Amino acid sequence: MAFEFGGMPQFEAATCAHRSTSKALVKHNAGADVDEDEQQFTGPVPMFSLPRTDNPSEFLHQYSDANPDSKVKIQFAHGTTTLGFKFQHGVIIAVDSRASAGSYIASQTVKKVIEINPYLLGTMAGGAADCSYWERVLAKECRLFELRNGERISVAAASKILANIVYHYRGMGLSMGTMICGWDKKGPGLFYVDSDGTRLTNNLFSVGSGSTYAYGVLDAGYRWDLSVEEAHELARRAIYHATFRDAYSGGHINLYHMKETGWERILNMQDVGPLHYEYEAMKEQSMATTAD
Amino acid sequence: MSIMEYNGSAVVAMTGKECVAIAADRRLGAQAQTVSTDFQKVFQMGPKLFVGLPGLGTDAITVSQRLKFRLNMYTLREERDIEPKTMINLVSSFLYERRFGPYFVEPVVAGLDSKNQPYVASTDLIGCPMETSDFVVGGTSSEQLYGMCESLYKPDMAPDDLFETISQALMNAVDRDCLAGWGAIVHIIEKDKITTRELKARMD
Amino acid sequence: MDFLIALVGKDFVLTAADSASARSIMRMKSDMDKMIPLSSHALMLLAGPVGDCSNFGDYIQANLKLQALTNGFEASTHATANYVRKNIADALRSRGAYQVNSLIAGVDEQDGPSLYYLDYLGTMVKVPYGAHGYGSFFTFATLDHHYREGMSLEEATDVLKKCFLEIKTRFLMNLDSFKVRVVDADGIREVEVAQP
Amino acid sequence: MSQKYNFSLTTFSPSGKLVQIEYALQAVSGGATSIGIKTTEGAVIASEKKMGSILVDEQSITKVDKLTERIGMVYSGMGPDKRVLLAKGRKLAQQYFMTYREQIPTRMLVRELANVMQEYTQRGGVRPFGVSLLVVGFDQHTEKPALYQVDPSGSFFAWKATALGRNMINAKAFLEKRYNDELELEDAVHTAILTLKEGFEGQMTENNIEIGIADSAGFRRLEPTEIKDYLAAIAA
Amino acid sequence: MSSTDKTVLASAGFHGDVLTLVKRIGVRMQNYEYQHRKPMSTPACAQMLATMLYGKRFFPYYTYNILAGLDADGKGCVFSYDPVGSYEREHYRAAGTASALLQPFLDNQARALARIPDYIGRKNQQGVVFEPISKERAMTIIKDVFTSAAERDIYTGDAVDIRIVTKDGLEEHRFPLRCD
Amino acid sequence: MAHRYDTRTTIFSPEGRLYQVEYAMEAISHAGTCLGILSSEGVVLAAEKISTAKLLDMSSSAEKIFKLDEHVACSVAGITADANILVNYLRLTAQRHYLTYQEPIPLERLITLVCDVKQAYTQYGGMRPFGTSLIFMGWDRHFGFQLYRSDPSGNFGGWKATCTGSNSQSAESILKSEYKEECTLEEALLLAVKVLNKTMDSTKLTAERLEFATMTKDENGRPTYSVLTPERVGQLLKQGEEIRKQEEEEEKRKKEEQARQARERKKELQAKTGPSSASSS
Repeated sequence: MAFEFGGMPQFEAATCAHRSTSKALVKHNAGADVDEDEQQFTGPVPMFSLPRTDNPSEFLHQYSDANPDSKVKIQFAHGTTTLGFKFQHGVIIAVDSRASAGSYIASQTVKKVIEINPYLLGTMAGGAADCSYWERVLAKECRLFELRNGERISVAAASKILANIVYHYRGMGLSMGTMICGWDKKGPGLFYVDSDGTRLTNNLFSVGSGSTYAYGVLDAGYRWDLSVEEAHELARRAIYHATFRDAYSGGHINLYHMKETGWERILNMQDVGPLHYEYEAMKEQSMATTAD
Repeated sequence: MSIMEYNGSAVVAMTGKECVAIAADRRLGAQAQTVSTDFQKVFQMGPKLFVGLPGLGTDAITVSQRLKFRLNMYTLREERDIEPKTMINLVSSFLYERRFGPYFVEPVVAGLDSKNQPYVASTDLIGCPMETSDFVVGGTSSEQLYGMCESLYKPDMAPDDLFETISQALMNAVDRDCLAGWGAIVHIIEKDKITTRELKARMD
Repeated sequence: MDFLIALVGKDFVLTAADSASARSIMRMKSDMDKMIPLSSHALMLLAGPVGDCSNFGDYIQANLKLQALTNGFEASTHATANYVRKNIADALRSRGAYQVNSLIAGVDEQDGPSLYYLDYLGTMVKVPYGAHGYGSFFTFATLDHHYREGMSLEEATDVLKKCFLEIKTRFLMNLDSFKVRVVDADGIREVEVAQP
Repeated sequence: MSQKYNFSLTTFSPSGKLVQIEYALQAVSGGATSIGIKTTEGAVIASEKKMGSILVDEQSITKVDKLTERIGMVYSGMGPDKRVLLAKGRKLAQQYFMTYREQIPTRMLVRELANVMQEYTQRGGVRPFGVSLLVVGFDQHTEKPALYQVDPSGSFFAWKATALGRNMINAKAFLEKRYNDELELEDAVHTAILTLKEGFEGQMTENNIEIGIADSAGFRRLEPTEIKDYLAAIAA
Repeated sequence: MSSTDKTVLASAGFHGDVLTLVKRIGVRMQNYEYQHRKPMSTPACAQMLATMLYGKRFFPYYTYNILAGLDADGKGCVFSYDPVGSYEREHYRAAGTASALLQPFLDNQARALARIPDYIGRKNQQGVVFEPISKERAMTIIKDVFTSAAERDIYTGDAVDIRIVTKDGLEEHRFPLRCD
Repeated sequence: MAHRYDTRTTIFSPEGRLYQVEYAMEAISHAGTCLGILSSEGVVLAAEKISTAKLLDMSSSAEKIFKLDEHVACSVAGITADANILVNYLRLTAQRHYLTYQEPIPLERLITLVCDVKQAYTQYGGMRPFGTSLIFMGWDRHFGFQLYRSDPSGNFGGWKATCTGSNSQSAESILKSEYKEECTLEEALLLAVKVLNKTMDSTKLTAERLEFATMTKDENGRPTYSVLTPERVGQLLKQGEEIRKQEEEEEKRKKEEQARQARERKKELQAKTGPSSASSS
């Protein structure tokens, strides 16, 4: 069971599958009997061992839970809520902490924000291993960039590197929906990158199965001129509401604030268990005051 | 996704000393989406008898209503309350009637018989009955519940102890299940009273 | 693609449905009424294939009308909802299922306002507020956030407006017109809510 | 409508009587005498078994029959009609067992049999059954014996002790005198035999009467040897 | 199960993959020691294992791994993995076919450690303070959970191997389960 | 003349009569009396058991009054075997309604449905009618406490107090004169005893031979069906007896008074008119 924090909810209407190109792009390991340990990790993209079939992704597909007949199950579940938005005081990133395998909750304490460097953060949605691995690769690339160029990499460039890497693997079944956020010469930056090769920038994103619920709160409360407190509360509330409605989101809230001076961790694993009852109490209070 | 996982559910029943408990979660989901946190999965079928129906929500409702129908006819005709043992057989034959188009529920029966001895049993979705002396579980959290009960259960618990044990078992089990939880309800059946308590739980 | 939403207020139920009728990638109609009255004080909102919705709606409406005539009184919202549920559940296990999701809103003299959420499988649950369709993904958080027990019509309408706005902002489909109705002690009436 | 109309053969007479049923009861009261006695420990049924010819093998014909492991019956009236009812009763009892995995209570089985008999007084084209039954059982849930009489009309009654058939009136009078609430099961068997003896034509032997007992062990028909012992005890 | 005196790996799943994986880890740890003149630390090993698993992203090892040992501060650490190398440092973890049976019980027993408050009715355990589990308590819990697993999980075998890593080295225990 | 039409159940006689239905009603008029009385606190059903034999086991369950659902019960007069069939149908119908609506069946709906069956047996397929008359009592949220009576033809009507079975005419006349609207349950019970006192042979009037049941509401407003224990019935009979005695004495006193007055009037008259008029009468 691979732990995943799923990408977008699967709506039939929005699918446009691309396939069949993978064969040309995948370099087969001609001498697969050579020990993988001997492989040279050259360049940004290391070599992977592949099953010796024409279509490796289809091979894997046979053994994932997408194929109900398979007795061997490597489950790829989907579920997460992550969000990020820019506002006058920087960028806010907030995530839940649940990892699921099928309907089993594999962990309630996953860190879904990857601290790439003091000025860059990445969020994870989709395949847990895919996200963490490639964002580690990204961290390496960013560091190399800094060493080579003597200055910090821009958010745009960093996100582009990631987008390029995963685009190489499109059709192979990678699953990743991430936000890269940071602060560079141009100020706050926020990019959405996914395993289809999409790369977008905007003021406001939410990614994961709980994102629609988070958007419900965000859209209503979002303004550029939010105060710092308002922004933190908005993000926290958005994640909370998503964990309430979405079965695959939950656990704890991690909240980061990206400032000119680098990121700061605002909420460190705040449990949504008691948070629900705090919000309930607030609701009752507001009802009592309106009744008076 | 299996049809048994469409709505999400967790039901557990456990025996004590001259008492028996049954507990269930409260969530009704439409796959990942939580629709209600006030969905009934345990139904009272007699003064000292409950049936829990984990599985597909619509079938839980249908089965509870159809069982109630048969049960009411039984009580009217026979002028006596049904024994838990008879109930599980009624459930079993009812479900087997639909062997080739089953109701997607795995009923759990808990009650005290006319001699106030605790009784728990469950059936699969086509009515194969299984009686145990300790506990039975059902729903999407079955594995977790089995693990919890296997570790926490001890024979001949007093009502208070039983309540604590079944609550801990259920709460910890659903906390490892995406599809169940969002509150829980526990019924403790004793020879002269029934105590029903709602548990505050994680709502994620 | 249909979107239904309803919330229970102090002594009423506020309901809304989008008024687009879609077929394939086309919009066939922009003033579709997706609600059908089941009695003087009960309203059913239907989502799903138009054929199923209208056939099922008419069938239920006619039967409940007939029962009201034979009994001399209209069924309670509770009885109405259970009758609808049984029809959906029975159909599911016989010749053909009705692919209809519905909300049933009603106000009773004895029980006050109530709202029932039903899906095409026959799952039914009584709720303080509910929504069907893709729109529900965008509006549930808004409802969870802003809904209060015993709201006035004005407050409820405000929440509804927030939901409409979110649909307009986030949902890919252009749902731009909604029919809004209130069920209260005086019966069912349409209300104008400024569309976002 | 190609179907031919079948008319009820059992219809009301101007005085409000269902004459067919009265005639059926006549058939019953012309039949061999049957006795039923209930005690606190169990219930007994007994009946004459007179053969038309000495050439008939007595063991091939039964008057006392088992409906379930716990319930048995005896009849007065038309033998073939009884056979049909017995088969239906056994099937109904097994249907109940299939559903509940629990033995059918005597009262429930009696009611089911009564419903069958009622149907034959109202359905088109059939005559009523020409038998009355005495049904005894020992129920698990009450741990008490039960004794019921079912009539051709489909009505049924619970008795402490009763009789059917040719010698019914005398037998009942006899039972009324002999019966008391503290009767023991063994006494009840004796009383049943003695009641049958009243007005018994010819010599009573183990082969021309049948006895069934329902007690906590279930229902069983006594073997001729056992009956012989009882007869000997009475004679002594 | 394979171990050095500081780091222990428990691996469940397809046994062929388990053997290969253990062999490859051994080779790399050996090489590390030759090159760096010191044994590999547990957290380093944890990261290495993640990379090795992800290296087979498109043809995964069908293995569920738990790596345990002591960190740089001498504190106990447990790393859990999915088959393709997503990993997390935790306080406790159950993996394999009976993981869903055992994990909730561990949650329950080690709630204080996990810092997950408990909301059950009257007996609110929120006040429970962080208290490291003693070795004895840990042993009892492990025996209990494996007994439960053997009771319900047909794939759980006849005995448990228990290894304990302390600053003084490695202890090994074997504990029999129901043999059916 | 009637013979040609009276055994074929579904055929009109030339005079437009359905003889079978009439004969069935005749059957009922021999049955034990059943009566129902509506009070402000609930409804009462009372019935006379007809079985007589000494060795009958009277301890077994009810035979004249049947619970149909939590909120409705009925008493039966006529052929008990027929009644059993109808009771079974009624119970099923009530449960079917509950299954569909998850709400107790409204009384009138239940009774309409069973009377449709009764009617069908007077019209279809040559089946004889049910020789049973039913009195229903119950409560529903629409019309509160209710009392109905149905007969073999499939007719039914709502009543405040009604009866069926033997001597029903005299019973009805007592009910007509003595029934008070808004009476209490206790008053209704005593009225029932009084009626039975008149319709039954007084030597037979024992608790063993009577069944009493009530439909009331419990403290939560839910309908409750209860059967009166033999002790309670005995108590009622005693009370009834006392009342009867009182009334009889009252009656006697009245009669004596009337007689006395008559005598006095006579005396007065004699005094006034003198002996001559006496001879003329």
